[in-house]
Parts: sequence; structure tokens; C-alpha cells
Amino acid sequence: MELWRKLANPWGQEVLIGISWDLMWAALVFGLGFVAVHFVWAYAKSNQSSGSDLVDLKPDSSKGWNLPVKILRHAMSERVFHWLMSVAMIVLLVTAFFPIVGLQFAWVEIHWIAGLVLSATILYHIIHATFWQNFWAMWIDKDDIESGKSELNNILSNNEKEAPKAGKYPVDHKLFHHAASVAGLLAIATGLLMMLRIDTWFGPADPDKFFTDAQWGVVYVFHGLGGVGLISLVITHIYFAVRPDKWWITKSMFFGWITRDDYLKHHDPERWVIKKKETPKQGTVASNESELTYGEGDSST
Amino acid sequence: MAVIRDMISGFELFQPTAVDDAIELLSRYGDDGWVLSGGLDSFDWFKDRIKKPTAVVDLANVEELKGVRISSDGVEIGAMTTITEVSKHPHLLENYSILAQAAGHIATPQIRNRGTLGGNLSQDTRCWYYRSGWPCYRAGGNVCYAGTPTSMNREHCITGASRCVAVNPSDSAPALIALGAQFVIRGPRGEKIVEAQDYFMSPAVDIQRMTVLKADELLTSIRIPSTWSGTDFYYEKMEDRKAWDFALVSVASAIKMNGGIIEDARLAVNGVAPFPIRLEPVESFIKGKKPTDELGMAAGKLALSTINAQPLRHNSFKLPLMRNLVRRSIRGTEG
Amino acid sequence: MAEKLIGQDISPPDLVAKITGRAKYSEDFRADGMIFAKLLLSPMPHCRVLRIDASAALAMEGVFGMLTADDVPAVDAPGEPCLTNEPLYEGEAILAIAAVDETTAAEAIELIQIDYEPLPFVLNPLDSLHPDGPNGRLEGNTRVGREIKTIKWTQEDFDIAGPEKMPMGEPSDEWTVGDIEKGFSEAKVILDETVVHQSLTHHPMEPRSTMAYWKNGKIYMHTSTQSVSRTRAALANMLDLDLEDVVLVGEFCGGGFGSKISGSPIMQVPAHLSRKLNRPVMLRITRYEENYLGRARPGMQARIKIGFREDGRITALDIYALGDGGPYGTNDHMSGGSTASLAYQPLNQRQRGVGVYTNTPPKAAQRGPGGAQYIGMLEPLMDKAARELGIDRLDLRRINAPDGNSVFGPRQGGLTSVHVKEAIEKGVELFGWNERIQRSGQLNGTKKTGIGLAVSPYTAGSTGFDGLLVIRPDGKLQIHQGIGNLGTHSIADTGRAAADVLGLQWKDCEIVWGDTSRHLPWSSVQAGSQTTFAHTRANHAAGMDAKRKLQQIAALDLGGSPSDYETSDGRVFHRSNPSRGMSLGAAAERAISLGGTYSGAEPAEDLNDMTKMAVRGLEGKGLVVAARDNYPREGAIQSWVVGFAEVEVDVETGQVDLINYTGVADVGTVLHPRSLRAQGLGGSIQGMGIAMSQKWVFDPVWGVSFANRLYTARPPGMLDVPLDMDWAAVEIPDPQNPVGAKGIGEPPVGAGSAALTSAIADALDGRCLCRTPLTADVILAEIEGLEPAYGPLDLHV
Amino acid sequence: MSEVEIIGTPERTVSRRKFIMGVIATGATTSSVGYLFRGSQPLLGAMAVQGSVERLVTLNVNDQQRRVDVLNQETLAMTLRYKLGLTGTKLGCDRAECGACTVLIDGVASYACSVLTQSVRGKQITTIEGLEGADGSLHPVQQGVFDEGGFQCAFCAPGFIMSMVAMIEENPNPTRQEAAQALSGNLCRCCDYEKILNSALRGAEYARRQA
Repeated sequence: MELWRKLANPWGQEVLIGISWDLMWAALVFGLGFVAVHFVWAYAKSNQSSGSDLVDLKPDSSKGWNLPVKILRHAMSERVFHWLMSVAMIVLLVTAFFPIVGLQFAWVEIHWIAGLVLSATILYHIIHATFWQNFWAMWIDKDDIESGKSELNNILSNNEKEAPKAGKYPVDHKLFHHAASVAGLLAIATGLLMMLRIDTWFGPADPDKFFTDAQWGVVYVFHGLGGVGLISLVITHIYFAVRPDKWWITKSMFFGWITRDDYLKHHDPERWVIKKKETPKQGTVASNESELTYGEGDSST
Repeated sequence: MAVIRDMISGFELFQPTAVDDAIELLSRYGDDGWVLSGGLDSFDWFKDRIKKPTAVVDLANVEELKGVRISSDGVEIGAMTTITEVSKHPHLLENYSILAQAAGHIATPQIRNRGTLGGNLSQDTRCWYYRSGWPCYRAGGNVCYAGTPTSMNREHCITGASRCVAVNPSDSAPALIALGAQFVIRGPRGEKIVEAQDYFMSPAVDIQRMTVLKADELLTSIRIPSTWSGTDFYYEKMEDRKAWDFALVSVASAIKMNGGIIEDARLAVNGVAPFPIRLEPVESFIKGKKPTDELGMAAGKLALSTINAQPLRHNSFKLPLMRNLVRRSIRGTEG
Repeated sequence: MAEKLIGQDISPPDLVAKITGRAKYSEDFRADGMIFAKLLLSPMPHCRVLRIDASAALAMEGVFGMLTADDVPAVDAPGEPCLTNEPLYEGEAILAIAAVDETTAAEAIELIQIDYEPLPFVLNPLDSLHPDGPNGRLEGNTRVGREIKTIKWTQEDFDIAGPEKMPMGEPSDEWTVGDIEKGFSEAKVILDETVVHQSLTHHPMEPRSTMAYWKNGKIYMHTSTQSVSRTRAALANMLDLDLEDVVLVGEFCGGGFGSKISGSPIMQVPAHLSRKLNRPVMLRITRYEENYLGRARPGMQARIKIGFREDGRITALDIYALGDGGPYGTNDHMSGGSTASLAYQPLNQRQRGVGVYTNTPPKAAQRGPGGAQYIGMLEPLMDKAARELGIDRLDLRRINAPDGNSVFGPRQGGLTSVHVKEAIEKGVELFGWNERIQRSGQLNGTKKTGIGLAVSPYTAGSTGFDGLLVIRPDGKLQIHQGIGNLGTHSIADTGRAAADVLGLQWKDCEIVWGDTSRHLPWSSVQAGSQTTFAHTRANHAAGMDAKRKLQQIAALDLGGSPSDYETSDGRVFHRSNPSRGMSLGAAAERAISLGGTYSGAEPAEDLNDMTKMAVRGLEGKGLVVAARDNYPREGAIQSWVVGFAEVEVDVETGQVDLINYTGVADVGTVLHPRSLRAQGLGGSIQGMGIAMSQKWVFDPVWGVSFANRLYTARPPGMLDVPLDMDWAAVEIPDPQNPVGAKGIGEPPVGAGSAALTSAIADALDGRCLCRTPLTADVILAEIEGLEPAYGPLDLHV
Repeated sequence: MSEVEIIGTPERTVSRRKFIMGVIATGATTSSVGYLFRGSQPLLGAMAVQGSVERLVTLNVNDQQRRVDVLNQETLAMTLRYKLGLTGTKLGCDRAECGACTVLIDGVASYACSVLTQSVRGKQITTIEGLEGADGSLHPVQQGVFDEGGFQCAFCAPGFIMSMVAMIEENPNPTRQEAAQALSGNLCRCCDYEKILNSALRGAEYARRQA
């Protein structure tokens, strides 16, 4: 398998052009492979431990029994951000990779415009997360590592030891978030630079600006790596989103809330404290406004 | 690896006698295969050692691809018909003179004797950055060297660029577009027919191909409907030398007159974009009008605005040149 | 008495070989066991070779060996080596690989791993003169005297000039005649223009291929050269051999135009390779390589200031020219000043310039070096001035043209003869100036007529060379020529001088040329229009010497005094009694028996050593006569061509159609009318190529050339030139040549080029675009009033 | 000397056997068989693939059947010059630009540098060497050129003459303009175009007389 594409520059010196498209297929295979393996494992697991969830809800029920039935996990702003970003991401992946596999169309403009949209959403997210949200909500702490360990343990040595429950964001979510951030930011940073090499709204191409052709090659390689990285990440992300046992989270990305039961079942109330709030947040979907409660860290009011 | 620009590298040579065999060979070799018709474009690539195909499929012996077939509803020209035959064919001279005229302006007698109509339509661009073997977009690289603020791009395009600013070099293409020709393409998946102007590829879609032909497809023939037979034709190619040169701008028009009024028209230009351009807005604009110089001038200006012409550093002259050639194609040379 | 041969149309003796394909050019030779070399050319405009790994290449089946710069004698800067480790232009040869065939050699070259260190490069002379501009060579950017120096102009120099005019900082060369300031103070009209003249490759049809092999310590070279004897000497020098050990065969030369005057450096490669590998080696130079290794005319960036008196007389001419000298600094931007001085006789003149090293293919004299560029740049300005002065363009030329007593140049020397005024008048008549000028500026459809003219002089001869003749026992006259054979027909035509002296018919004459093993005399270079003048004199001298010796032999055997005898129609006979005489054959037999100065045993003292060697080599072959041209000569030998052109400029496309070109020459006596016409019109068309289409283009970022194909360099083809052309000569003999002839090669180029630019300017209502080539885009931009695509000082465009 | 590091096995001294091979390879003088195309075979695509062309072909050159070993990528100009010893066909550019290599293929003027030898099997090839009559008399076109004083350096002459022959085959009585068109595929750098046109018209005249 080739890793890079190289060509001789006008002076006959070999320079990097970008990643080999073999890597695109590799990423695809990796993504689907992971999904397949996980699916099989999860299937096997679910057969062994059936109905266990009812059982382990009881002992904790004293704690937090007073909580309302719906707990807000993602505020409207976050959801809008998420869906905008995912649309941009899908468009980017399609315009980037479909032409390579033979589905040809005029992709360049769509690609960089989608890229600008993505950049904007990310920028919003960073600012929002820094100033209005708990920036550290995504931070991986000791407990995360603990739960991560034991989760892994469960997977490897099929034992039934209950893993410590997660905070607002389970460790696997956090890992995905960080991986996606790295790949995404890589692709965005390089992508914005690459706009110098084509005619855009911001001016005609000026390819020799800033970098030598050898340096540009590196930029293209990073862009490619970010791109193919996102292929695997997006595949796995979508897979989990559609898994029935994760619907409770997926739904929350549509409607914003999770049920109290899910909260108590999957989260550690000490790591994700629920505070009672007076005024309901406008626009959130909820049958019973007064019952509505807000997850800590979401302080949009 | 050191670079040397002479002596053809070795390849496997096939000389099939049937189109299907040729296609079979091409599908066998895919991107490592190469179609050889007249060879006047191919040999440059081979001798410069920039292209080194594993297998060359020489169509010289495929008789079904040669000759001009006249029928009631028009004429069909085999893709391997020589340019000389096209330029001197009595029926074409009589009924579709712009094609014969355009063919007569191609390169030199010797090249017209070997070169084929299909080859002329499918030839690669002459952008000298690309032709020098530079790693540009079209060569699979990540930059266009001809579109920068310092590039030498007098011959390059004023519209239709997408990263690549090369122009299509074909002289016969605008004539065939003006004649409303259709191109017959055959491949492993059978035969398909495309309108002349749809045969040419935009770099926005595929920056490494000049036409819609896939590696395992062949252009087998060109069909010209009788629609424009014997109408008023105009063809002009503006070039630096009167032989062995490529068009700076070329124009071809077919105009149906009715009592001194333009009843219908088709216009095409080449040398201004990575693909030949049909000027539909101009066609509808001049319909029902008298072919005066004023109309020509107005049409020329409209042509520039419809293609949204944007010159590069060294080719702003192509704007007035194209405007004036369109103008002439409507009112004729005598001013 | 036989009819004089001079002045007749006689097809040259090599013509049948040329039109039947039997003529062997250097690349048509084969030798047993011959192997083939291919070159690795530099991909960069200036770099240092750091590492060459040829192991894979040399291990290849069929590869015999490699030659690198380290295998060939080093050359002191700024001399040009045949292979180099510091390439100074893209396309310079770095090494050669020899293999059983070219394909193998090419494959081997591709296997070579080679590392370069890029070095600073410059393409335009002016860029290198910027305070922070790059130098074309590590040693500096120009040459002052014998040393390589660095000249940088101050920012102030550039600021004063502004973007539109050429700056004029410190020059490397300068000469002045009279008082330039005074001259301008007397002027009524003063023009101050910035002009650009492109560089362009010679592109002879035959690339400079060479085949070489060694036998018994001698080298045998088959190469493409303009001048055989001179190239033999140059090779002996390059290869450090005795003259006797160099056998050079160059019977045919497929064009040179100044690019192969004494061969070219690359011809050493097969010589060294065949010595190293002990096999015959053929180096076929391809057109692609010829574009780089072949020579080019130096382009110029110039500032020209001319002052005219009310009556049109030029009071002051002030020229500052920068020469695009290429990496080895061949320049003609100063010599052009003398041509200008000669052509316009300015009352006061200053000539300044800098020859700048650039990283572009090497330059060499190209037909009318310097003069052609200067006439091309100046004539359109003459037209512009004529309009401003309200003086007829013809009259302005007449007023400033030289006559018999004129002097010119920095040393204000005189001329052997000048009849340019007669040429102008003859041209006016032949061209039909007075009718055609009526059409000037007329618009016919979209085509506007322009009428142009140009007056172009150039050096046309040299002196002091040797003539070598053998009168054989079979009565035939063998004329040995050491000059080259590149189609000017000089090898045959200059020999007519000897034949006429002896009163021989052409069928009794045989030309020996092109193969130094056949004993060739020391000769002028076949360049600079020299051979006609130089070798009619040399052959005439030899003819006279032969006649003298024939008379002596006759007197010796038949009595009486030598002066009683006359030679004609193959006999030497007594004037009063023609039956008393002997055939030349008999005289030749007699000469052999007499020996001494008759048989070639004792060559004359004043002969060049090469000629002496040839004479001795011919000893006993008959009456062997060699004489040096000792005829007196006073003043410079200059020929003239006056060119007239009618063009039609399409105002909608900028395309130029050439309607007519007419040239009239002052070349003294005409040796060969048809050949003269061919030289005159051919040279003029080369000039039209300069004016219309030929160009160099480089990418400014990478310094790599794009006009490296014929279709991008654009030499004129048959359809680009007028179908309707005419030619004549004012046949007034030059008093300082025994047959009255002067050379023709150079002056037509400037005439053709300038007549065209002058005609185009006329079609543009006198607007002078001050650059060549005037391609359609440049003209159309001017007509449409567009912002010019090129700056006033942009060179390679 | 320079500090360039040069890696490479020293040139192998030519063994007697190899030398003889070499001699055979390049042949004696004119017909230097394998002048150009004896590189290591795999590079040259010599391994025969089912259905691909044969290497040994018979060419009809100047009415002679010539058996010759050609490689797939070999052009007619190379075969003529370097395997059949017909050096009258010149290589001026080897890029179909100058016309010096013009020959007739079944009477049609073509650039021999841009035709694969493999694709002219069974066709009639005429080169400059094939124009003279059996008695050595010049072809009318050659005679016309001779009487007009021919060319200057004449490197382009064989190509021009072949174009002239093709021209009069098609148009025995060309105008000056038509002749210029017919010869526009040949370059003359001496730019002797006027004399060349005169020669072409004179040649056409002679040919008409002969016919």
C-alpha cells in the first residue's frame, strides 16, 4: 500500500504531493471493521446479561428520586451546532472522496464553502464551550480513566463487575470528541491555507505564497490525513448513534433531554449534578415545562 | 531520477482490426493503456518520456473507424478519418464547409495526412507548464503553475478555469459544435451518444482529462445532422504562425438566413477556455435580427459577458480578439 | 578567352549530393563498433552538482561508460566548458553516458541519482543591476576588461528613471565622439525611448551532432561547423593536440547563422568519450538539446535618445544598452553602436552599456550581431522623428546616409566603399515606393496598410588569408577551400576569382573542401560576411601566383620572357603566337619535375603554418600554388541592404500580413546573382522572424524555458512571409577587392526586421511600440488601448 | 577539480566478445543494424504478449523489400536512417515540426519521425534516395530544384523535395500560393523560401512535360 503521492518538481526534485488514496480505503476498512467487531461483541454481550438494568436501578432509586422525568442533556444551541457541523462534515467528505472513487462532479467550490461553514461552527463551539459552558466537561479525569479501564476489562474478560458510572460525557464520548477535534482542526487549518492555491471569493490563486512546493506537500499530506481520519470517525459515530442501546443519547441530540431513568442508570449524580432551575429554557422540547430540569454545565440561562 | 527528454521508452504494441478488440485491450490495461490514432500528440508525450504507457493500442488498422458516410439525415465521419480527407471531402466542402475549413487550418499538410478527426478532438492541452512535465493539477499534482501572478500565460484561458487554466487546442471542435454534431462513444458497457459540446471535460469535474472518454472507451464516429447543411458558415482561427500553430482564439458559426433576417444560428469559440464553448445566449440574441456590424459588435460584447471573461496576467488581448471574431462570424470579414 | 565566371549563375558542385540525399552531414557517418552518447542536462538555471550516483546506470546491460566534468579539461571563468559541475543555465550539459544505442543511454541517464544545490539566478540584465539583484555567476554579473566584476546601480538610479524608462547607472563600457550635450542643444526634435529587443535561438536545421574516433594517435571528427580550418585549429587547442593529429570532416553544415562559427564546445564530448572508452562515439544532438546548447542572439534592454536638427540631420545619438549576455557573456550591445554611427552619421554620439551575465542559454553572434538589433530598434524611431519633423521618411534617410568620405565608430575610420544612397534610389524604383506610399494608412475592410523601409549596413569582409591551388597533370584546376560549406556557396563562388585569372572554364575547376585530410589552407571564419571579400582576394592572389609560375614554366621551356605568356582555356601560350604554348597539364608535369616552389616542396614564407602543411601534403600532385592575400586595404569593408516592406494590419485581430518585401544591396561586384538573391531575401526573412514571431519565454520563478520547441520559438514558415519579393544590387565594384566583391550575409537581417517594424508602425499611424517581436497580441492591445500585457522593460516574453 | 562525489562502477573494459557483438550490433558503416534500439529488452517491451506485433517485419522501401528487426516504439525515421542506412531522410526536430524527415507513405507525405515503423508494414515507402530513375537521372522535381540553384544549407532539402513530389501528384499545376500551402509543413531556417517556391514550380512544370 502506498502512503504518499510524490512527483518531480520543475527542477526534477521529488516533492510530496499528498497522501495516497489507498489511505482513504484503509480508513474506510478500519471504520467498518471496528463497527463489525463491536456489533458482534455487543450482540454476544446482550445475550448473556438480559434484564439486568431493572435490577441495578433499584438500589440507587432513593438518591435523586425527586428528580423530574426529563433531564436536559443538549441545549438547543448545542444541537443546532451539532447538526450544522455534521451537515458540513458530510458535504466535505462527499465532495472530497466521491470524485476520487469515480463519482465525478464540480466539487471544488462546494468543498471549500462547506469547509468555511465547518470552520465557522467549530469556531462558535470553541468560544461557546470556553465562555458559556464548562470547558472541562470534556476533560478526561481519574474516574474517566477508571471507568474506561473497567469498561475495557468487561469487554476483554467478560466479567459482570459494574463499571463506575460516567459524568455528563462518558469517556468513550470524550475520546471521540478529542479524536474528531484533532482530525477536524488539522483538516480545517490546512484547508484554509490551501484556499490560497485556488481562486476564491477572497482573491485569485497565489500558490507560491508562504510555502515552497515541498512545504505545501506537507500541508496537503496533513489535510489528507485529517480527511481520511474523519472517514473512520464519522462511520463509528453514526454506527453508535443508530445502535438501539444508544438511542437514549441519540434522541437527546434531537430533543435535548434524556429520561431520569437513563440518567440514573448511566450517569453518576455526583459527577453530573442536576440543579433545579426556576425559569424554563425557551424553545426546549418538553411536555411538561415546570418539570424541566437542567444539567449542570449547561448555563445557557 | 534524472530527467531526459528524448527517445521513446518501450511499450507493448497492439494493432487490432476491430473496435471491440481495441476496447477489450483498453479495458485489460486500464490506465496503463494508451490509444494511438494519428500519434501527433502521443509521440510528443512519449518522446519527452513524460508518458510511458505499458501498452499502446494503435487504431490504424481499424477500418470501421475510417471514412465519411453520407445519409439522408446527415453525415457520419469515422473517428480515424484523416484530417486531410475531412478538409478535402467534396460533400463536406459543399454542405459543411466550416468543418472542412477548420480541418484545413490544422497544423501542416503532413500532420493532416496522418492526424485523425477523432485525435484532433481528443488531443491533450498545450499548456507549456503541463507539457514540460511539471507536477500541476492536470498532471496529478496540487498546483496550477500557469495561473499565478507571475506565470507566462499569454495562450491560456479567459474563462471556465477551475484551478487549471489551460485551453483546449482543437480546431475542429468549434466547427462541430456549430454544426450541432453528436459524438458516438463505445466502451465495454456499450455505445453512448453525446452532444459535441458535452464531449469536452471541464477541469472543475475532472482536471486530468480533456474529454468524457474513460480509459476503456473510444470515440468511434462523429454524426453531423443535415440541420445546418448549406447555411451561412463562418470559421476563423487566429494564430501566431499561419502553419503549425494553435489557435489564440477560434470561432465557428452556422447561420440560417431568411429574407435578410437571421432565422437560427449556432456559434462556438475555442482557445478561451479548457473546453470549446457554445454561445447559446448569443445565438438567441441574434435570432430575428439583421446581420449587421452593429449586431456583430453587440453580440461580441454579449459573448464576453456570457462567458464572464476574466483575463490572466498576459492574455487580456483575448477579450477584444474573441469579441471581434464573434462579431465577424456574424457580419463577415469585410468591415 | 573563356567567359568570366564571376557574375554568372552556376549551380554549386555539391548541389546534386544535396538534393539526392547523398550529402553526408555529421550525423550521417557511421564507424565500426560505434557507440552512442546521451547527455544529462541541468534542470535548474543555476546550481551546483553535489553528488552523482551512476552505479545503476553503469551497471546496465549495454552501457559502456560515463564522462563527467571531472574527465574534461577545466576552463577558467568565464570560459565555457563542454561539461560542468556548476550549470549556469537550464539545459547545460552535466555528463554524458555512452551505450550500445541511444535508447539504452537514455534509460541509463534516467537511472542516475543526482543531487543539486540551487544557486541564485537571473534572467533579465536589468534585474541583476538592482541594488539587491541576483548575479548570474558566483564571480559577478558583468565583465570589465578581462575581469569579472559586479556592477549594482543605486536605488536612486532606478527612482530617477521611474517604471516607464530604463534606468542608466554606472556603465561597464562607454565611448563618445564629439560633444553629446552640445548635439542635443542644437536639436529641434529629441526622442527619448526605452526599447526592448528579444533574445532568440539560432535553431539551424541541423543540430550540432558530432561523431569522433581515434586512430593511431589522431582524432577523426565528423562535426557540423561553419568554418573547417578554424574549427580544426580550435579542436587542436581544446584537445591539446598538434594540428596534424586533428582530422576534421565537415563537408556539409546544415545551417549555423553564427552558432557554429568554430564548431561548438559540446563537440568535445564525443572526442573525450571515445578516447576514454576506445570506441567511435556518436553524439546526436536533438532539437530539444539544440535549443539549449545551440546559441542565441543576445537580447537587449536599451534607452535611446536622438536629437534631430530642423533639416533632419541627426545632431546627437545617445544609446545606453544592456546586453543579455547569457552565462558566458557573449555580447554585441556595444558593437551595435558602430553600426548606428555608420548608418546615421550622427554629429555627436555617446555609446554606453553593460553586458550582464544571465542564466539563459549561451549567446553567440547571430547574423548581423549587434547591428541587426540596433537597426531594428532605431529605424522605427527614424520614422517617428520624420513624422514629428514633417520630413519625408526617405529624405530623412538620405539626409543622414554616409558617402565616400564618411567616417564612423569610436575610432572614426573610413570605408573601402559605400553606395547606400544609390541603393535607396534603386529600391525606391524597384519597390515602387511612390505608388505604394499612397496606400499608407488606408483602411481596406479591416486591414490597414503600412509601408516601411530600413537601411542596414554591416561589416562585409576581412583580409590576410591564404589561397591554395593545384593545377593537375590532367589540366584541371583544384581549388582548396578551408572555409565551411553552409550553403552560401562561397566554397565555389570565391574560387571563381582564381579561375578567371587563369581564364579557365568552370568544368575544368574542382573544389576541394570540408575534409582537412585533403589539405586545406588557413582561411577566414565562414561568418560575419567575411569569405566573399577575404577569399576572392586570397584565391585571386593564388591565381596570380599560379599564372606567374605558369608563365615562368612556359618561358623556361619555350623561350622568351614570362611576361610574353598568357593563360586561357587550359593553356599557357605566347601572346604574339598562341600556337606556341603548352597545356596546363603539361605545365603541371613540368612543375612536378621542377620541384621547389613549383611542386609544393617549398611553400612561401608568409603563409600560415596550416597552409604550409597543406602545401607540403600536396607536393608532387602538380603545380601547387599557395599565396597569402597581401593586397592593400584602407578603411572598413561594409555592405548595405536597404529593405522596403508593405504590410496589412488587421485592426480587429492585430494580425500582420506581409504584402511585399523588396531589398537592394550595395555589395560591390556580384559573384553569383541567384545566390546573392537567396542570401539577401533569406537573411531578410530571418529578420522578419525577429520582428514578427520568434521569441524566448521563461518562467520567472523557476528560470526554466518554454520556447524550447520550434512551434513555441516560432521561426517563420513559408506562409508567414510575402509571396511577392524582389531583390537587386547596385553593382558598383569595391576598389579594394581585385574582383570588386563585398560580403552579404549580415546586413539583410536588420533590413528585413526593421522594414517590417517600420511598416507596422506606419499602419499604426506612426505609433512605435518599441519592442520585438510585434506579435498580434501586442499590436491588438495597442489598437484597443489596453494596458500592455508586458512592461516596457520586460525581456523574455 | 570539483568536490563532486561520483559513485559508479568503473567503465567495464570491453571484452573481445562484447566488442565483436558491438560491431555486429552497430554493423559496418551504413547499415548499422541496431543503431538505436538494442537496450536491455524488458525496458523495451520486447517480451511478446499474446496478440502483440512481431519484431521482424518486411518493409517496402523505394520498391525494395527490406527485412528489418524493429522495436515497438521505433519510428520510421529511425529505422530508415539507422537500420536501412537511408540517411537522406534527416532528423531536424524529431517532433513533427520541421519536415526534414518527410517521406511518402503510399504516395502521401508524412513525417517519418512521427510514424511507427510497425504501422507502415505492407505500405509503399519512398525516400529521397528513391526518386532518381534507374539510369541515375534526376526526378523532374530534383531537376527543377537543380536548375533553380536549389537550397542553401540543404539540410531541409530532402524533406522539401518529398513534399514537392507529393504536391505535384495531387496538383500537377499549382499556383505559387497553392505551392506555398503544400510546402507549409517544411521549415527552412536559411529562409530560402523564394527559391524553394521557384524550384517547386519549375519541378511541377518538368513533371507536366514528362507526363
